[in-house]
Amino acid sequence: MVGDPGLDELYREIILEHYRSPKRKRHLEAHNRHADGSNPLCGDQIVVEARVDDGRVSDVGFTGQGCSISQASASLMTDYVVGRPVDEALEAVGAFQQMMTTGEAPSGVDLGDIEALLGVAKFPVRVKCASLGWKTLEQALKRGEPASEAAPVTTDERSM
Amino acid sequence: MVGDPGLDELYREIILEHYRSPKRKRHLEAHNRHADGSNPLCGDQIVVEARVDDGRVSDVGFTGQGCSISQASASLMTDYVVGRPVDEALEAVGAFQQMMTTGEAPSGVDLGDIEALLGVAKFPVRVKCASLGWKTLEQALKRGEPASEAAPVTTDERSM
Amino acid sequence: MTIERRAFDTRSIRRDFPILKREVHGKPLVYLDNAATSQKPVQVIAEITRYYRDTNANIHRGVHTLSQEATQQYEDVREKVRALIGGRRVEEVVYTSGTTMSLNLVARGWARHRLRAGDEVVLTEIEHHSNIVPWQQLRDEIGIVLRFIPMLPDGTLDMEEARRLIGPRTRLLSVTHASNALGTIVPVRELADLAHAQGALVCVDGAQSVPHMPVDVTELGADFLAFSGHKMLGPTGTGVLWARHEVLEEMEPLFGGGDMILTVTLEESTWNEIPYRFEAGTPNIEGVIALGKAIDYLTALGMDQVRAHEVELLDYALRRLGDLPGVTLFGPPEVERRGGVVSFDLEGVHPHDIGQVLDSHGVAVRTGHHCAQPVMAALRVPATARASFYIYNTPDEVDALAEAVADAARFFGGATGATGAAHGG
Amino acid sequence: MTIERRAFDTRSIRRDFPILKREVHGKPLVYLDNAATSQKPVQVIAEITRYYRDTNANIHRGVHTLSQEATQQYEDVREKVRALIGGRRVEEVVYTSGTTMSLNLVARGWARHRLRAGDEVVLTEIEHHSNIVPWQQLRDEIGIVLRFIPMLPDGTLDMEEARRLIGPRTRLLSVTHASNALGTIVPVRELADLAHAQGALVCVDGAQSVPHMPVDVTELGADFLAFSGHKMLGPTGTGVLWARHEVLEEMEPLFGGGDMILTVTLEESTWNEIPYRFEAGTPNIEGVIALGKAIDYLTALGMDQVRAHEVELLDYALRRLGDLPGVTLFGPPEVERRGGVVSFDLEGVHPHDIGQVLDSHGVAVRTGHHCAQPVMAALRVPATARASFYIYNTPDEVDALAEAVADAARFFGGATGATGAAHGG
Ligand SMILES: Cc1ncc(COP(=O)(O)O)c(C=O)c1O
Ligand SMILES: Cc1ncc(COP(=O)(O)O)c(C=O)c1O
Repeated sequence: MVGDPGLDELYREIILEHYRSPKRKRHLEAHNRHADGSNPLCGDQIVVEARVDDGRVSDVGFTGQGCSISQASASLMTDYVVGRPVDEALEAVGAFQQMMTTGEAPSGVDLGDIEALLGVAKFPVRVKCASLGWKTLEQALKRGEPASEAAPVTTDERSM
Repeated sequence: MVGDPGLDELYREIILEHYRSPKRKRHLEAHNRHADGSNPLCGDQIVVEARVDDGRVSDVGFTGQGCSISQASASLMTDYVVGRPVDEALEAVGAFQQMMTTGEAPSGVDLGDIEALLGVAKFPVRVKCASLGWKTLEQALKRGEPASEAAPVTTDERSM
Repeated sequence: MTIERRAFDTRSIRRDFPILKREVHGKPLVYLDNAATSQKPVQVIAEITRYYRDTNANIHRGVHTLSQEATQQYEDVREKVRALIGGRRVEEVVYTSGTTMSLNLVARGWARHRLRAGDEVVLTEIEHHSNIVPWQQLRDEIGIVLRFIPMLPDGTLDMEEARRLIGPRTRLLSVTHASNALGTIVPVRELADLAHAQGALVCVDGAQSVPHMPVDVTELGADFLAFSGHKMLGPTGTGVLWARHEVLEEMEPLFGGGDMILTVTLEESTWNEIPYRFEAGTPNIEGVIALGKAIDYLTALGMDQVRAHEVELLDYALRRLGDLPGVTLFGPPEVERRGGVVSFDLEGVHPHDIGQVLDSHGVAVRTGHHCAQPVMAALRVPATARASFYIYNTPDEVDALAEAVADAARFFGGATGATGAAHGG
Repeated sequence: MTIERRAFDTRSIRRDFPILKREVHGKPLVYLDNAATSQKPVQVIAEITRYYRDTNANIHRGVHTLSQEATQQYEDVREKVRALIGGRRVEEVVYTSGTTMSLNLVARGWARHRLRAGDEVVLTEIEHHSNIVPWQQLRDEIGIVLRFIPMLPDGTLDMEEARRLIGPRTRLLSVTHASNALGTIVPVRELADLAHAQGALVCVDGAQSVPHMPVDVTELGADFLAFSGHKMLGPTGTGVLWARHEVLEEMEPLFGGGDMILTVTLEESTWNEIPYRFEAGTPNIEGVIALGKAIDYLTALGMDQVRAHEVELLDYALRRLGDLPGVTLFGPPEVERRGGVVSFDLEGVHPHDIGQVLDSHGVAVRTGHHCAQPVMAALRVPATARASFYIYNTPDEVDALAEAVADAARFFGGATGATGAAHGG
């Protein structure tokens, strides 16, 4: 049984703020990582673009459409990861997923404002919305640079 | 809703007698009409063989296996039709079917002992058993002589 | 505002639906998700209990009393279905597990054996996925060609284009009678006449019409009609494929198993007669029997009365929601041309968020693509919110809906732009 | 005679089954047709009522509270099913409408795409029609070759012949775990090892085993397991296809529609993940949820206790019926090698007539070919009478059965010969 959590548990003020004025919702021309994500059941779509320099996320941006939860979550995500090492960013993705599954603040990692999304765990159908930006970031970072993505083809052509 | 008819309504004494000592349960060597019938759900099988002379059923026989109702009904059927014009035999088939559907003795035709099968109408799954012999007889009689059954082929071959 | 009540007594109808006494988040439940599934009256619920306590047995194969009673109760429902939709013979009624299965049966049982590569099947852009995907699967398998009658901006079909698309290569027209996403009532008869003139057959998806309005297969010009029990007061896992008996005779059984055969040897099998050859295995016995009670319930109300009631609610809802700033209504504006479905969106608020706020008011609506992604694509929206009505809904509930939508607008006030891309695409 | 009762308390179990208080022809109902379908305990019946009164909504697509609750209740049952049969992951549990559909899904969703002309599928002579006909249909379509492991006169399989038949061309062994016609428990593991050694997969028809004994897919060596809800205290219209997730990933969806897709455009669609891609359209929601209660009920009793109870009844019934003059018992004589099913016939009395007389005593048995015509052909009988047991049956009911059979013998006394052809053929 789902409990009876109130709307305010889901829509904390900070979430509404990030929804109304999302951070880094823009193309990042200088990106060297990117991934597309979607949640067809809701019609949510997102593109995450990131710039990684020396193993560190120097900038990130997202574009797309979605509900308040997916937009705010993506916005909060960008706030958190900018300036952090890739490892830490990926660790945060894991911590975030854990938070969504357990409904508890993750141990070990301090996600700061992001913990405002804790209430989402009580709304199982919204977990997918909240996770979209994070999963897409994860994919972008794990996939590595576009060059390495297309590397085998290039390498073959050059007969190296 | 099915009513609550007793066993004795189904198994009248005369039915049990015909079951125990079926009439004309034998091959009719001299037949000029025949048909096979079966009721796969129950495993009932029957072969009806008849001799028609001058539009009259001069003899009939049946072989096969089945429950008491199908056996007794076939036996009673042979009693009724032997010696009657084909028209009358076919009319009796219709009257019998009507009796099975309505649960009432047919008007117009006096089926005699066969009306002991009236109670079967109260046991819907047994109606198929009771009807098997009759339907097979009908097929045999309507189909006509074996020669005419194969007639088109024969005629073509002879270019007549 | 109040709407004049006639013989149709919503108050006493509501007493038959125990779930309507339920509260959600401390508010009375306002159930407006009827296009997804309907609620069930005590008559239907009690029938299932009665069946389990009194009758329960497997059908068709038993001489014992319970089995005979179960068989009779199960078979009796075919006649109720036939009468409801104006079919000619009871054996034209094939029980399935729902509309989806019925449509798949048409695709794989009939079309797969009757159509050849290059033959055309005409669909529309407003179909539910269950009347699109089976045809795409069949296209990939045997090379039929799919043609889609396009949707106009108001959610109706482009009939001029329809006349062009339905041609000599058309072998089947498969079309919804009423759209679940927009409410659009399709002029099936007009399309059917075009199709029949080309010698094509006509399959009608009645999932959203049979529960809500009088449907007569002859008047519609249908050769096949598919619908679900659960959207018309009956249990889930029940459905019907009706087809003219000549067409059913042409159809191949899809599934092998018990009850659909006459004889089985290790080498080969022979099929039972229609409709049984399409009903393999133990069916949803208590579901079908309870569906019979659902049909009784609707028939007692009168399908024309059901329709009239929904038209009133629809009319009122279109006005109430249309008056709210920021609300866009989708679908045809005329109530005569639509079922009791109102699809809408609210500027700056994603449908998911509308649904969430409405839920906190106890108002249950559906949000998303409604299994009609091509409609969403044509409307250039990611999703919509959808309220859909049935016999137990009231004008007060429409008021509750409108107030909850207004609250959602307030709650997310000023958040325009955030979903902007949705409308821009 | 009495049988010692253990923790398994039949008397209190019987109180949970309201139908057992029913009378038939003025006699207490003695329900011995459990292989056809089981009766339902109040826990299952009440769950359906509760669902309709409290929760009813369509699943997977809604943000509103009812829809979320319904989804969760529906999904929770997958874990119960998984635990019951020892599957590894919940997503290995595909809901179907019953065993027949599950087996057809294996034939058309897996085999049709994985097998080529000349590939061999090994079945047995004791299969239910639902594990024969789909394979014949597939043979006619793509030219696979069917091989049948023959039955020995005692109803067990000819294992020597099995070792010959399962060979390098074998791609699938599809076999029943327990025969519904004779009770025979098949040594599935032994056969599975033979099949796996040839690189073939193994599909198990668990319709008569999952409800009656502990079943563990790993111990069995099953790659697929099919069973029905209605034979295990649950509603009709419910069933399961379990398959190893690697195998499910290889399987193609059979039906197109809602819920089984990720995206649909007019041109093409993409499939949802397992198990959803196999579950098109609105499923039997309340049926599945009630099946969850049925599993709870059986699990609380313990499947080993269920089996032990049935073995006792079986043992007693074989002795009681075996003592009656004119009775022939079919199937293996050892209770360890058979499920709670007693198939028999009575000299000079057709099974239909046995069934009829038994019914007049309130005793419900099945008569006929039990959807296993090849078994009847092998036994050279047109049909048999079959009593089958479950958790609520008692030794007293076995006595009632034996007395009714004796009465049938008296009733038709001296009528030998009339069905003689049956045994002669
Ligand atoms: C061994 C066996 N397999 C398959 C089936 C078919 O099950 P269902 O009719 O529930 O699909 C049955 C039930 O009759 C059975 O006993
Ligand atoms: C128009 C239409 N067609 C088909 C369906 C599919 O019905 P079901 O899910 O009952 O198979 C629906 C229900 O969602 C529908 O609205």
